[in-house]
Amino acid sequence: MKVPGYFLAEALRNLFKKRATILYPYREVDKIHLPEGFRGKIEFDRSKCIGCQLCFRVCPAKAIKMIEDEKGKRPVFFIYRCIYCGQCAEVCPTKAITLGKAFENIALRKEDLEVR
Amino acid sequence: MGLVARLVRKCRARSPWILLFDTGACNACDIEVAACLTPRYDVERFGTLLRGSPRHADILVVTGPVTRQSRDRIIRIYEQMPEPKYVVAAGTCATSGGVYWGCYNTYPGLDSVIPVHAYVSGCPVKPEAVLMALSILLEKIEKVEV
Amino acid sequence: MIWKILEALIFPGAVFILTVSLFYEWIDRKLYARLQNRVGPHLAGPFGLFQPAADFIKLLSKEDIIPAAADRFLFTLTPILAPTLILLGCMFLPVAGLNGIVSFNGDLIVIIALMSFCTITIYLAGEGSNNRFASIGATRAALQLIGYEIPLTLALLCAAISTGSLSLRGIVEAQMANGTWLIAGPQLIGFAIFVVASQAEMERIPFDIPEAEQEIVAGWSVEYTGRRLGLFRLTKDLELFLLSGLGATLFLGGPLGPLIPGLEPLLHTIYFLAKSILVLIVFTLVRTVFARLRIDQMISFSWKYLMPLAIFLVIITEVIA
Amino acid sequence: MSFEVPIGPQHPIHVEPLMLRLKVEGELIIDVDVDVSYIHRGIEKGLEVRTYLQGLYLAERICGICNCAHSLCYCLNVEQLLGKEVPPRANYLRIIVEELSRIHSHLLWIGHYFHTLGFETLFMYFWRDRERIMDMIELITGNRVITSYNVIGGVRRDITPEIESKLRKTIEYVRERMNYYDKVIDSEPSLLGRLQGVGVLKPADAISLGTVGPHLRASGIKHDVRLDDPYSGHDEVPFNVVTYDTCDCYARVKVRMGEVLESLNMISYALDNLPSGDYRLKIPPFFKAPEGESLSRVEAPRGELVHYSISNGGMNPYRYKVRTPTLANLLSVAVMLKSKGDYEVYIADVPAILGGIDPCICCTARVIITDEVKKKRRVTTLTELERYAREREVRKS
Ligand code: SF4
Ligand code: SF4
Ligand code: SF4
Ligand code: SF4
Ligand code: SF4
Ligand code: SF4
Ligand code: SF4
Ligand code: SF4
Repeated sequence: MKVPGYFLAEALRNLFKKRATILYPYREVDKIHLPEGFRGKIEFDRSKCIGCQLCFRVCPAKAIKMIEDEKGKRPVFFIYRCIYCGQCAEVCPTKAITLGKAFENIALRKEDLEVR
Repeated sequence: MGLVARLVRKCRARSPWILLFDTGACNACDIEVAACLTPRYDVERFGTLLRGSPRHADILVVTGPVTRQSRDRIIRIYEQMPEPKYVVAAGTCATSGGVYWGCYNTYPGLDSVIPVHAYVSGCPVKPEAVLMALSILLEKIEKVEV
Repeated sequence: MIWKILEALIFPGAVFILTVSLFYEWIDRKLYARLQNRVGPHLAGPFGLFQPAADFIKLLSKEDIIPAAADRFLFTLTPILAPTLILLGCMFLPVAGLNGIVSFNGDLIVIIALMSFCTITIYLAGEGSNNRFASIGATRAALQLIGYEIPLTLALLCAAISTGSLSLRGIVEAQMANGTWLIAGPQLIGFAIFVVASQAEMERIPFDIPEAEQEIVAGWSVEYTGRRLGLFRLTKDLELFLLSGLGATLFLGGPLGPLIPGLEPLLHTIYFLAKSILVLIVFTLVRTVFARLRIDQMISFSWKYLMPLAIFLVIITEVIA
Repeated sequence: MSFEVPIGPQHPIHVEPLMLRLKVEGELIIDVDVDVSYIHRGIEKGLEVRTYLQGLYLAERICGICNCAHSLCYCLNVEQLLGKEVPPRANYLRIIVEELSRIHSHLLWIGHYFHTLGFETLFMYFWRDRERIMDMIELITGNRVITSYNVIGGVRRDITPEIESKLRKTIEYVRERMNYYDKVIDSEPSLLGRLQGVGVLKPADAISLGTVGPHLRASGIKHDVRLDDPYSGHDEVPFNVVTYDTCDCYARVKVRMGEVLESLNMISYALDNLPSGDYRLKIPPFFKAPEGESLSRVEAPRGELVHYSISNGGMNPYRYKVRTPTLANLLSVAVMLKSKGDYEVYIADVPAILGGIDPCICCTARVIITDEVKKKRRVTTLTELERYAREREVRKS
């Protein structure tokens, strides 16, 4: 059956339903879908790291560089290179790396995304 | 700032028309930016319209690492856009080339080709992050020249 | 005299018309968004009311580029000509009383002619930019004109025949004398034809063929930037006002309604705007629920269905009148 | 009078750069030339300089929409090389996520397709409902699009009862919506006018042009890797192969609508019959694959996807080759787009026909180097490419 404008009823019905939009930036932040286990920006716990370099060696995006600080070797993460795969967190023997929930990794200058 | 200049700046910040260009992305960032148009995110709230012609656009949203083939294209599109124009690099690829290191056909990031005004890292970027990036950029446009 | 000039410039003339047509664009966009379960513009001013104005001012302030390949003369002329033509057409609408700012016997014909001129201007604008997409868009605009022009004219003429007058004032007066609006009666068909043909005139879905974004980028306007583009967008808004106003005048009794002495111009304006917004809502609904036709489908649709319907209507109207 | 219309590489039909050179007469298309090289990134070469583990993430990013199919195909390939068998529970979990991403891909495509046909409202509704599926993918895998769910030796995470109940609710919601949209598609004349009889591809042509996936099934041919060469436990989960024999764009929409419903059923079945046990083999991050070659096939949302690899016993593949569905389907576009005899194609049909194969170019790009100075195009040879790749490596380090 061909009915021109078949969709009209549904469209009108939706006029009176609640909007599907989340008024996101700044407002309705709590309505964003951010489940447990979301892979966001890396969180790194310096005290746990033993400097084994495993994370550096597996990273598929070359987002990790090893540097020396006063306590020895440690990784630094270039967020602008990171692809949020979670491989480093998975491989780290001491769980020094976790993926947090920060997903708005925005910067007007690239350097701001450089080292965490 | 004069009154007129303030008004103009305000209007610019309230009416950013975007042009989406894919310089070799894996599609994921593309569809996430496209998802911004749809009911849940509705980027038209900012007054944004997605335009097809670079001549109509104010903000160029680029996804993907720049490939050799698309390099000249992106430069041409950038030049076709009328001033003032802004560029958003959406996704890890566009900010730095990301996972495509060692692939012979890509450049390390969009800023090696054209100036970039905002970087959004993410693989792919979450649509909310694109919205946030836009609104940060717009705030900047309203207050100072980026 | 001064009074007359003020009338033409401010109320209900150019300034008023421009403001209202920007407002109409807002209604259109907002309603469209709500029908799609979205919010639509909401940051520019309260509820995004100033969105069209912001767009316009932004476009005015942008860099102005004339492509090297383009025809400079056409590129300069057409963006000015198009809104002027439509604005002129709007001057005939009886907004604040039974008379438009200009009003004479046969002004309906003039409006129709002005709209056709505008389409021709758009054709020139597309051809003048010397771009392949633009010229396809321009050709399509011209082809489309052939498709909808005659049914539109016939539908408008039927309203004229059934009231026995070719002027907007005459048609409104006849509706006042009858006590019913034209839409109640056989002219309902005329209204339907009018709505469909206006969508084509305004290049909106399902007839946004000349600027079909997904096929030919932005169609005839592809090369226009900055203030030139702004003026073309303004033309679209003015067309929205002109056509919804025309529909309201011809079929819904225009500025008619219960009056309170002393407040006539104000009440007339309110009635007129309310009715034309109703027509506008119909326009928006149409654009929400259809897919775009192909140019050949559009033409065959208009010759297969619209034309016979319009001719049929002419016959009925003649018989009744 | 005929002239050439370039569609692309930046064109609103498709965000991805694809170049179609159309020769048109008025609105009629008489010839067409397809160039898909704009996003060639050199992934196949890139895979050769990565370890197997790192390669997984690159293979996943051959394409974001089919990422699940690509990573699955890659994993199957490497598992074959290693001679490992994943636990049964992993197979079922893989199916769930694979089918979820098929649904998301189909909904995305149908919505986008209507957008190209100018039916904005339906586009909005399809994408609105697709968000539910995206939420589910995000819930299960941790990211909306790039799932990183399949790993060599199984899957990354398990499904909890809480996720399961949410998933079931979503399935019901989406199923109900799909049934409604099915009615809309069959009722709206302006839409049917753009779909029916457009871009007809006869079954014989479809086979000889080597089309795959829903595109082939819309030409009435029952072919589906999940049925013909079951992988990853697909032989245990029953489903119907949806075919349609009108061979036009209408059939392509309907086949995908049908497949969404099928996928929903498959997910329900997989949830009901989820085997218990381990979901992942322990495989160290660095390993050498034994010498040999391996070929794996997966039914990606757009059709058959083939990965082929050669190993010489090292830490990384010696050669890696990908044959993606859109590449197979693009050939048929060039044929469908040409008007011949009583078969007419208009410019306005380009989005309908091109869109009909669900083109996404990013996995499809092959090397054609355009020499900007000499205005010549040529196809590079393997040795040239290798030199190119090495130079680049040297320059980087
Ligand atoms: S999440 Fe992935 S890309 Fe990011 S640093 Fe870790 S391993 Fe590298
Ligand atoms: S893998 Fe963990 S412990 Fe080892 S270097 Fe990285 S962060 Fe430190
Ligand atoms: S950043 Fe990630 S998701 Fe986005 S285009 Fe690049 S690889 Fe794809
Ligand atoms: S053809 Fe596709 S997969 Fe192969 S290198 Fe090019 S972009 Fe990568
Ligand atoms: S170059 Fe020759 S040997 Fe090497 S993969 Fe190709 S066909 Fe085989
Ligand atoms: S690439 Fe070689 S093997 Fe593959 S289809 Fe073409 S000719 Fe045959
Ligand atoms: S066909 Fe290719 S580009 Fe398209 S979604 Fe699948 S893998 Fe990605
Ligand atoms: S032809 Fe060979 S070398 Fe060239 S992209 Fe394809 S697989 Fe790579």
